[in-house]
Amino acid sequence: MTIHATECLLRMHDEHHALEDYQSGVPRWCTGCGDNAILAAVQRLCRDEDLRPEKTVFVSGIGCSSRFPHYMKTYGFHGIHGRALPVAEGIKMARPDLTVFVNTGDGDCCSIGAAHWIHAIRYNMNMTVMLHDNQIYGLTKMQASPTSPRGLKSNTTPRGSYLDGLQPLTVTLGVQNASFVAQAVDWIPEVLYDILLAAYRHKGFSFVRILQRCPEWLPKMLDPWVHDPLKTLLLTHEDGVTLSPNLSKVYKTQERHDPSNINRAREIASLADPIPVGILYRNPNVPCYEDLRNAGQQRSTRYIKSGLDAEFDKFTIWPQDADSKVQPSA
Amino acid sequence: MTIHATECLLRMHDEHHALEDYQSGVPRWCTGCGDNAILAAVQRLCRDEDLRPEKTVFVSGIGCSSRFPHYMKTYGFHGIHGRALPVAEGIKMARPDLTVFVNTGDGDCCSIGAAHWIHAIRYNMNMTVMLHDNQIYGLTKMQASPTSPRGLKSNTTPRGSYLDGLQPLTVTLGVQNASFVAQAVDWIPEVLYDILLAAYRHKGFSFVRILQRCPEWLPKMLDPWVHDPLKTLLLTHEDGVTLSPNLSKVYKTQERHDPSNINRAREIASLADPIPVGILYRNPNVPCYEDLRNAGQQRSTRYIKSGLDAEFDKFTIWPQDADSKVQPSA
Amino acid sequence: MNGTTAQVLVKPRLRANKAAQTVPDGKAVTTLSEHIVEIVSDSGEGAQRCGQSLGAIAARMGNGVWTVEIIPAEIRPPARSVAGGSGNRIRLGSGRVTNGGNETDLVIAFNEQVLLGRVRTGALKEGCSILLESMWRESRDPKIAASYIETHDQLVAAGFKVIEIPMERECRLVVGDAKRGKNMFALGMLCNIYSFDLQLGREQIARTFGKKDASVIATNVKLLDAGYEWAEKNLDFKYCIPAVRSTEPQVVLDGNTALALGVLASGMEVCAMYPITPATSVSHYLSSVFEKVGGIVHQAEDEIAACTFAVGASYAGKCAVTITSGPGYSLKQEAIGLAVMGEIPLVVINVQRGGPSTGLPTKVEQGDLMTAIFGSHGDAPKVVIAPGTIEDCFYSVITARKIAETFNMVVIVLSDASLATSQQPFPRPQFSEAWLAPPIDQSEIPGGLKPYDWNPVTGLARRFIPGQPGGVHTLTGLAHDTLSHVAYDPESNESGIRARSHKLAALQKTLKTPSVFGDAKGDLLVVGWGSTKGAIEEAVTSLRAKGHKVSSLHLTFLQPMAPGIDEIMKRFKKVITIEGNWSDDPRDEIVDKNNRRYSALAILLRSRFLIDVDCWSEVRGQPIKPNTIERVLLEKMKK
Amino acid sequence: MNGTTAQVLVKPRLRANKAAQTVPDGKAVTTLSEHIVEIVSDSGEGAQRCGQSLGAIAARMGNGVWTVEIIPAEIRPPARSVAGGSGNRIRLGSGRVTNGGNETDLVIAFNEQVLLGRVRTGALKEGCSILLESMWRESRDPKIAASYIETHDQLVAAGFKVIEIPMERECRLVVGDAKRGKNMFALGMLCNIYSFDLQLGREQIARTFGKKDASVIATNVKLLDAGYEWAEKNLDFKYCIPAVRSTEPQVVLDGNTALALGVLASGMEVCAMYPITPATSVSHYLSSVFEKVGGIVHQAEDEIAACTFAVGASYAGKCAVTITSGPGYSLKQEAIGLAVMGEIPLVVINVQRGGPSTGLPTKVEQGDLMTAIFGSHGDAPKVVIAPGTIEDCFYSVITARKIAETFNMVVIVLSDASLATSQQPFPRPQFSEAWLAPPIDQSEIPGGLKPYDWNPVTGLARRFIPGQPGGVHTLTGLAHDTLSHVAYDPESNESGIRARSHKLAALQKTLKTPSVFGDAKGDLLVVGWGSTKGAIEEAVTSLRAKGHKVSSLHLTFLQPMAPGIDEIMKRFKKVITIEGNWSDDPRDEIVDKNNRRYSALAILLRSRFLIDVDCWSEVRGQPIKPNTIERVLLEKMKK
Ligand SMILES: Cc1ncc(C[n+]2csc(CCOP(=O)(O)OP(=O)(O)O)c2C)c(N)n1
Ligand SMILES: Cc1ncc(C[n+]2csc(CCOP(=O)(O)OP(=O)(O)O)c2C)c(N)n1
Ligand code: SF4
Ligand code: SF4
Ligand SMILES: [Mg+2]
Ligand SMILES: [Mg+2]
Repeated sequence: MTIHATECLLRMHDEHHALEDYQSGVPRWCTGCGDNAILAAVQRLCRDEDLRPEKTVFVSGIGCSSRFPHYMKTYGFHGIHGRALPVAEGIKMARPDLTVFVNTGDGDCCSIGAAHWIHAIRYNMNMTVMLHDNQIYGLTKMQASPTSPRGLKSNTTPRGSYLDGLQPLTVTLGVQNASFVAQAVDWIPEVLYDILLAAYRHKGFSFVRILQRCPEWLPKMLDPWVHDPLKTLLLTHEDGVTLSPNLSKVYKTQERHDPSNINRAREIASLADPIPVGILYRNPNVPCYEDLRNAGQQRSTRYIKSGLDAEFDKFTIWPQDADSKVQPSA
Repeated sequence: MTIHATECLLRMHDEHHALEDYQSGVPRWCTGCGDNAILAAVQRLCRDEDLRPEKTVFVSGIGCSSRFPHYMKTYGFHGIHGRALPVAEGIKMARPDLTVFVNTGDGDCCSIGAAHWIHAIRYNMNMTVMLHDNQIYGLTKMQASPTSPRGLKSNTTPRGSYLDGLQPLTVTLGVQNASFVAQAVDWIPEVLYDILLAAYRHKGFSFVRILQRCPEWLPKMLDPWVHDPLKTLLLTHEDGVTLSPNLSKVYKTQERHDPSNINRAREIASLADPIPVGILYRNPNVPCYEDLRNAGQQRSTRYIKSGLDAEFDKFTIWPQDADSKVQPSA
Repeated sequence: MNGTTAQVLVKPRLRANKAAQTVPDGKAVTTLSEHIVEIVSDSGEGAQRCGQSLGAIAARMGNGVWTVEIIPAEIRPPARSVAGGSGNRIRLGSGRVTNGGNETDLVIAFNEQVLLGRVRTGALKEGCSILLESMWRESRDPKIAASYIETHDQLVAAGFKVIEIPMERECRLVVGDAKRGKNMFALGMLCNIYSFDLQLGREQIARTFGKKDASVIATNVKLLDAGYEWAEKNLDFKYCIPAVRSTEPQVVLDGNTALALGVLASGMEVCAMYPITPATSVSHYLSSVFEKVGGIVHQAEDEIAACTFAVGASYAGKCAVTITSGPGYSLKQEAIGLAVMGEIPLVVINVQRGGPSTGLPTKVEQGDLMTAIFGSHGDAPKVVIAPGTIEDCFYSVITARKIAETFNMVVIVLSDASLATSQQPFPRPQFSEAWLAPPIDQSEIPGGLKPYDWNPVTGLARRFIPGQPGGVHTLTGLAHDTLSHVAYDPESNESGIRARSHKLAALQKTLKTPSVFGDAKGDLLVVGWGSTKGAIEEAVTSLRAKGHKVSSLHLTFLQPMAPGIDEIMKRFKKVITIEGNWSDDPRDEIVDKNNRRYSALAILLRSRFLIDVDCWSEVRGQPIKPNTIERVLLEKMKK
Repeated sequence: MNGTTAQVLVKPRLRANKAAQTVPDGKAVTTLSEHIVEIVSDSGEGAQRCGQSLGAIAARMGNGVWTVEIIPAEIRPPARSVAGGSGNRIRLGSGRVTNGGNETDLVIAFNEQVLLGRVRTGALKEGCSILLESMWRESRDPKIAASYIETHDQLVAAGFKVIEIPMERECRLVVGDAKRGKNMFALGMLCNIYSFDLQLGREQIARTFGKKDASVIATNVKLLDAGYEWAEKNLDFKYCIPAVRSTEPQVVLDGNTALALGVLASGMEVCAMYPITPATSVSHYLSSVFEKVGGIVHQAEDEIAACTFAVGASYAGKCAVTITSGPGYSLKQEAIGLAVMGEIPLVVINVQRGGPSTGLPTKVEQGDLMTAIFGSHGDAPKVVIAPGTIEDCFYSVITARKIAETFNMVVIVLSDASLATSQQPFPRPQFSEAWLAPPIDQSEIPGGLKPYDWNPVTGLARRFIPGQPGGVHTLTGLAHDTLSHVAYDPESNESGIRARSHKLAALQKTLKTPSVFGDAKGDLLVVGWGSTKGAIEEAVTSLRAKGHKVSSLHLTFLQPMAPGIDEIMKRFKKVITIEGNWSDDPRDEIVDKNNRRYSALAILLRSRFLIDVDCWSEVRGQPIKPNTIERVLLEKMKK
């Protein structure tokens, strides 16, 4: 998401912020939980982009990942399961001057929240959305989620889950008005940061699926990818993310992918192994719903009164009417 | 959807049915409503495939199109808005021996029902789904729907709708486990029939988006396509639909498309003009959820009793226990 | 068949009209205190416009008016079908008219089938006058002609005063396509019948067709005049309903338009909704005007999104509103609970329709009171108010917004399908700045203040709005302490629930005891809420006129309830609620005192005041008629 | 610090133990009628298994047992954290134990921080005995050592009998990794303290580790024995709770397992759910066993899908069940309304948790009764029942299924977080074919029968199931006539609503008046429902023992209510409900009779019987303690 002009002006009078200015409380996630890495990247982002804490809102649903706002020293809305997106939309529509982030889990977004997810992509409101995809229901103690790989043993699928996992990227890319779609992993912090930064700077609905480790319920599941860099396909492009020399040495499986190519983006999105990491698609020209609706107008009392009077006139019967014998405007 | 072997056996003892055996009441749709054409095609299908009325269920939500089951002389479930698919899934899971059809509107399926839609595709249960897409909320008197084209003037968008229409085909093709995706139009009955037949015969979740005219609220909207055959791209293939010589003469814009090619299917799905008509994608090898769950087992009382006893044993403390002094199995 | 025979057919029966006293030109003019007239046609023939125009004219004459739409069940019903009638029902009175009244006195029908529909729903008074388009008699389609004659004769046999009128033919003398203009011809006849100033009719046409070109207006005026003259010549009866022209400007609105204007006047800026009958027309109108004052109507993907969108907007700025009806209201339960827990101001408008489930989408019921109060898991106290008149619809939204932001609570406004589509004139509201929501507070929060600094007595706490420096915190739907930190300890949970509950008590202390309609004491007190107000008070008035000691009490606040209600009830021998929702009839075989299910308000009153409040209710999808209520009350008093 | 000092520290304090009478070997054995013991550790240290094993052993000894899980708020809380304690609380008794009881008498804690957590929630009895792992004293981390010593001294100062025990060290004498085995060492100590047959302990270990290889069992038995001997040697106190071994087989289950087994036993075949605490464990267990008897657990994409999936399955076959908790229950309101309208049998299990909104996910509350009864728009009558014991949990599901299919109604089963996680032994149910759902009727429907042939008195109609020849019709959520055709006319709507309402009356006629606990008449009657049953009856028993004329009444059917309840209440001077939901405290400054908000059951009883039923309730996320109830009742009787 980009920053409003007005924001920039205000900024100039601002003192700069340090990391601590965005840190609140001690995260209660399990040690080794991928959410910690995401939190670190986001706090860094806020500091580097010097966001004003009181003008920033983190919105979430319910889940381990949805505890995120509590650990940010900004405004936060820790709502109900599956509804983070419509809440965030309401906030953005009422207050386009606020910077909005959304943290949502794979159950929160892709299961109970799926309808809102599809439509949020359509609305393309200016916000940054992080899908914390640990492929499991964490908080409720290990039930299969829509993104769980087939055969995953969980408390509701003791003999293994029945269906192939839903691929959030292909779904997102299938929806009209998708404007920013990326994938990151919690264990490559540098790229995670770069992707989140690009997402934040994109004006529109920036959707970042983050493969997030859940050591509590799925201790080893992502190890093959964590341990073998070759199983990660890094998408590089001057309009996307570019890799540091060091990273380039480690992650040799790379593809130069132009984020404006949706057909190729959809093909890449379908890849399961190696897993793509980077910006799959970006289209800066999709209008934002809040702009189409002229959100955030200033309204004076006189303005409202005149509008109201104009409406009442349409329905008013004036006492003198009955006497006025003017010919109809015919 | 294909028919169960058992069904076939039962069939043999059946008398054949006539159209009237599937017709119930006088449809209350507006004259010229595309739903009438869909009803005619479906009744023909039932007759030709000789479905047993008492073993057939039409499930719908709420909307003009959801009145469909009332006009079929079969079992019908006219439920609540947006929930036709989960109801149909429950029916199929409890009774795989029943033949299930679903009639749903663009609001019913793509707006309030969107989450169920996405997941129904994943489950890939054996049913035929007709999306009556008139690109408007008909029953509630003309509000924009997710599939309404941008700029459409409606009662909730008097200055024109704000967003480009959602494309149900690209969304469906973005979902894991999609196994049958087609598009038809109400004004080419012959092709509509062929597509529905193919959908019915496909074992799995057969999704057919039908462009349906709503003369009441959008009298002229689809006229350009109705009147100019060249604006329709007919997808032909020996594994898809093949055109009669007559139709071929009229609809000259054609593409030979192999329904097994998903990448091309996704590209075709994105086409707005000419509009594709035919089978975009079919994969007969996606397993059905009800089969993965062994739905429809026969269960004897003894079977249940023994299962229950086995469980109770795990939690039982026998009176003699305390006295038995056997060494632990160590 | 030609006009003359029509008159031959008509005249004798008309002469029978006793109440009429003959005037010089042989025309009978009957003075009436009130009259109910209906005009019904196939949809598309413009009966609705005719009715609305008549209502406007009558209002401008100074008559009391209550108009009700007659809506077909289907979108586009087949022509000449019993269920397909579309039109308007207008109750005219000398004084103020507060409800749709009883059966209809006079009907104009464009064909006999739509007329039959009205007869079958029992809308028409025995032996009432029917002005019937006679063209069908000569229909080329023998089936049509036959059915027309059959129906006509049945109605005559049933004692209706059927007056056949060749409207089509008469109109054709004025315009080419008669079908289009018939409604204005009918309007002309009605102006004549009710002795309305024809000039007002002409002006009304000028208003309605204002945007169209002059020729359109001219033709319609011609038709109006034609109808007026035809009636003058051919009908030998005429009515006069004495009117007192009001000295102040009046607005004529239906309840949904009034609600929409209330949203405008409340200064709210965001309305999030999902279409549902009969609530949608609020949003239709709002969509066309809200943007003019900087507001936004957002049609969400479903009701849950609509409600949570509104919650988000409220949280971040001014109180927002979400509008729905029964099924949508049920879907919003969890989201409403979140607003209650987070103490986010929110206005929820529920335009009630027949339930349960999809029920009767276009018809009236008062079935959602209990779910409005108790309908979310855990303890989720909300304010519930219900408008009783069209005027109330307007002001209730303003009140709701104010309460919502003063107490940081959810306020439910319960309207219904009857108020939604009825029109009634009321004094044009005088704009007041006090109506509007204050601008969003972005000032710095003084150090030390906590987001949930619950007042130990009232439970109130200052609301923190994003953008306010020093106010950063994370709102949560989980149990939380005064810092809005998630807290699972017994004290935090208890004190949060107490605070949210006590806010209701705090509001209750500010409410005024409602005033009794009729004497302060007597034999029977009728308690009601919502759209039945007018009918109840009319029944009470009539009974009192007959010497019965009956009074009524109307409750606008259902939760919390104003103080003093028990004292009022205690002054009457019997108390009964009249409601448009279900209650078991004690006379039914299987019903006894241990299992009888009471009406919503009766349950609430009985439980709070331990007074044996009886109830009578109806769920017939129709507004409850004053004379039905009168009958019921008489029976109850006998016992 | 070494063992001897530990004993030095311990002994003197122990000598102080008065109740004890010395026996030959200088060991004091105290006979008790009941005792509450807790074992708490960091999660992962196995305190839970130790507690469950102790419960099982006690049950096999023939003692009454009630075990409650101690669950940390977070998934994986940091080690040695106050909020992170995990373990078990076991109430042991001579006779049957019906609830968790009051404060704890004896605690074994693996570190002082988790112990602190228990102290702070007020779980421990004043001056109770604490067996505390002493290793922390010598922790290499000075902070830890300091905090240990500080806490230890505070507890001693606070009058607790702190007994430091070098468990880690002692275990290391037996196994390498002591951390893993400590829990079995503790189990050994407890077997000794409570004079349990050690052999039962060994067998219990054999059961729990049955699947693992023999060596594992051997090591754990060694630890058990070690703990037993250590206690024998070093503790100079010992308890004995006389037990009567039951002659019939018992099952030890928690409420959620009992519910799941009830689903099995009811013959239902489809359970559709969406995960939510504290209901999910029902589905966890069901998922592992349901398929073995041909059943299916479907985890849907959300609660609305879960409920409509169940509705579809019920419609097409046998009655299905959906399981949830508060937030999910709110989301299901519209779908439940559809089942009511279509008269589709459906069982909905709501394992209540703290509300409103997300509230207290893991904690107990009885906050959903009103929304269970009134929580869907329009008139949506459902049956509402609530289990009061673990045993009830099992049978209530069977009853619910039966009622649902007999009356074609929705039956809500209200359990709660307390029943969900508590364990209690009860007689092993004897399988009966009558429990099971009949096979799906696929016979031909006799000609002329209609899908909604409502019985004029009872409202009952035969259910048509897809596959039945001659039964084809379209079920609809819209108002409909007996043919299931959409009908908007007043009569159809009214008769449909009447039929659905009267089915409740028909069921009510079949219910038996519940029996009073205590005398049939007296000064005070306590009425309750659900999981508070045991605590209420215990309090009543104790008060009666002290000579107070108190009795209690437990209601299993909340809607409809059994006949005869009013007669029972009238025999007492005062009636009060005790509930785990919110009610305003009349003593609070802002609360008065006009605005006081009553508890759910109190509202229902007051409204139906016009008796001045008082209420006292608590929403502290904890089971209500018997002595709290006793205190409250005493106060109420003073007034
Ligand atoms: C309406 C509702 N349904 C269900 C729940 C229970 N619940 C809480 S979090 C959650 C899913 C958690 O999974 P995910 O969204 O992937 O987040 P994670 O914990 O994995 O980060 C569920 C089902 C709830 N709180 N509310
Ligand atoms: C829960 C709920 N919300 C809203 C409605 C109102 N409603 C009925 S049909 C409909 C949408 C109709 O549009 P569509 O699904 O496209 O069907 P169509 O009438 O166009 O065939 C709506 C919003 C409802 N009945 N229930
Ligand atoms: S359970 Fe998994 S997702 Fe949740 S905090 Fe622990 S590791 Fe993270
Ligand atoms: S409104 Fe449109 S969709 Fe509905 S019946 Fe009429 S034409 Fe068909
Ligand atoms: Mg997850
Ligand atoms: Mg539509």
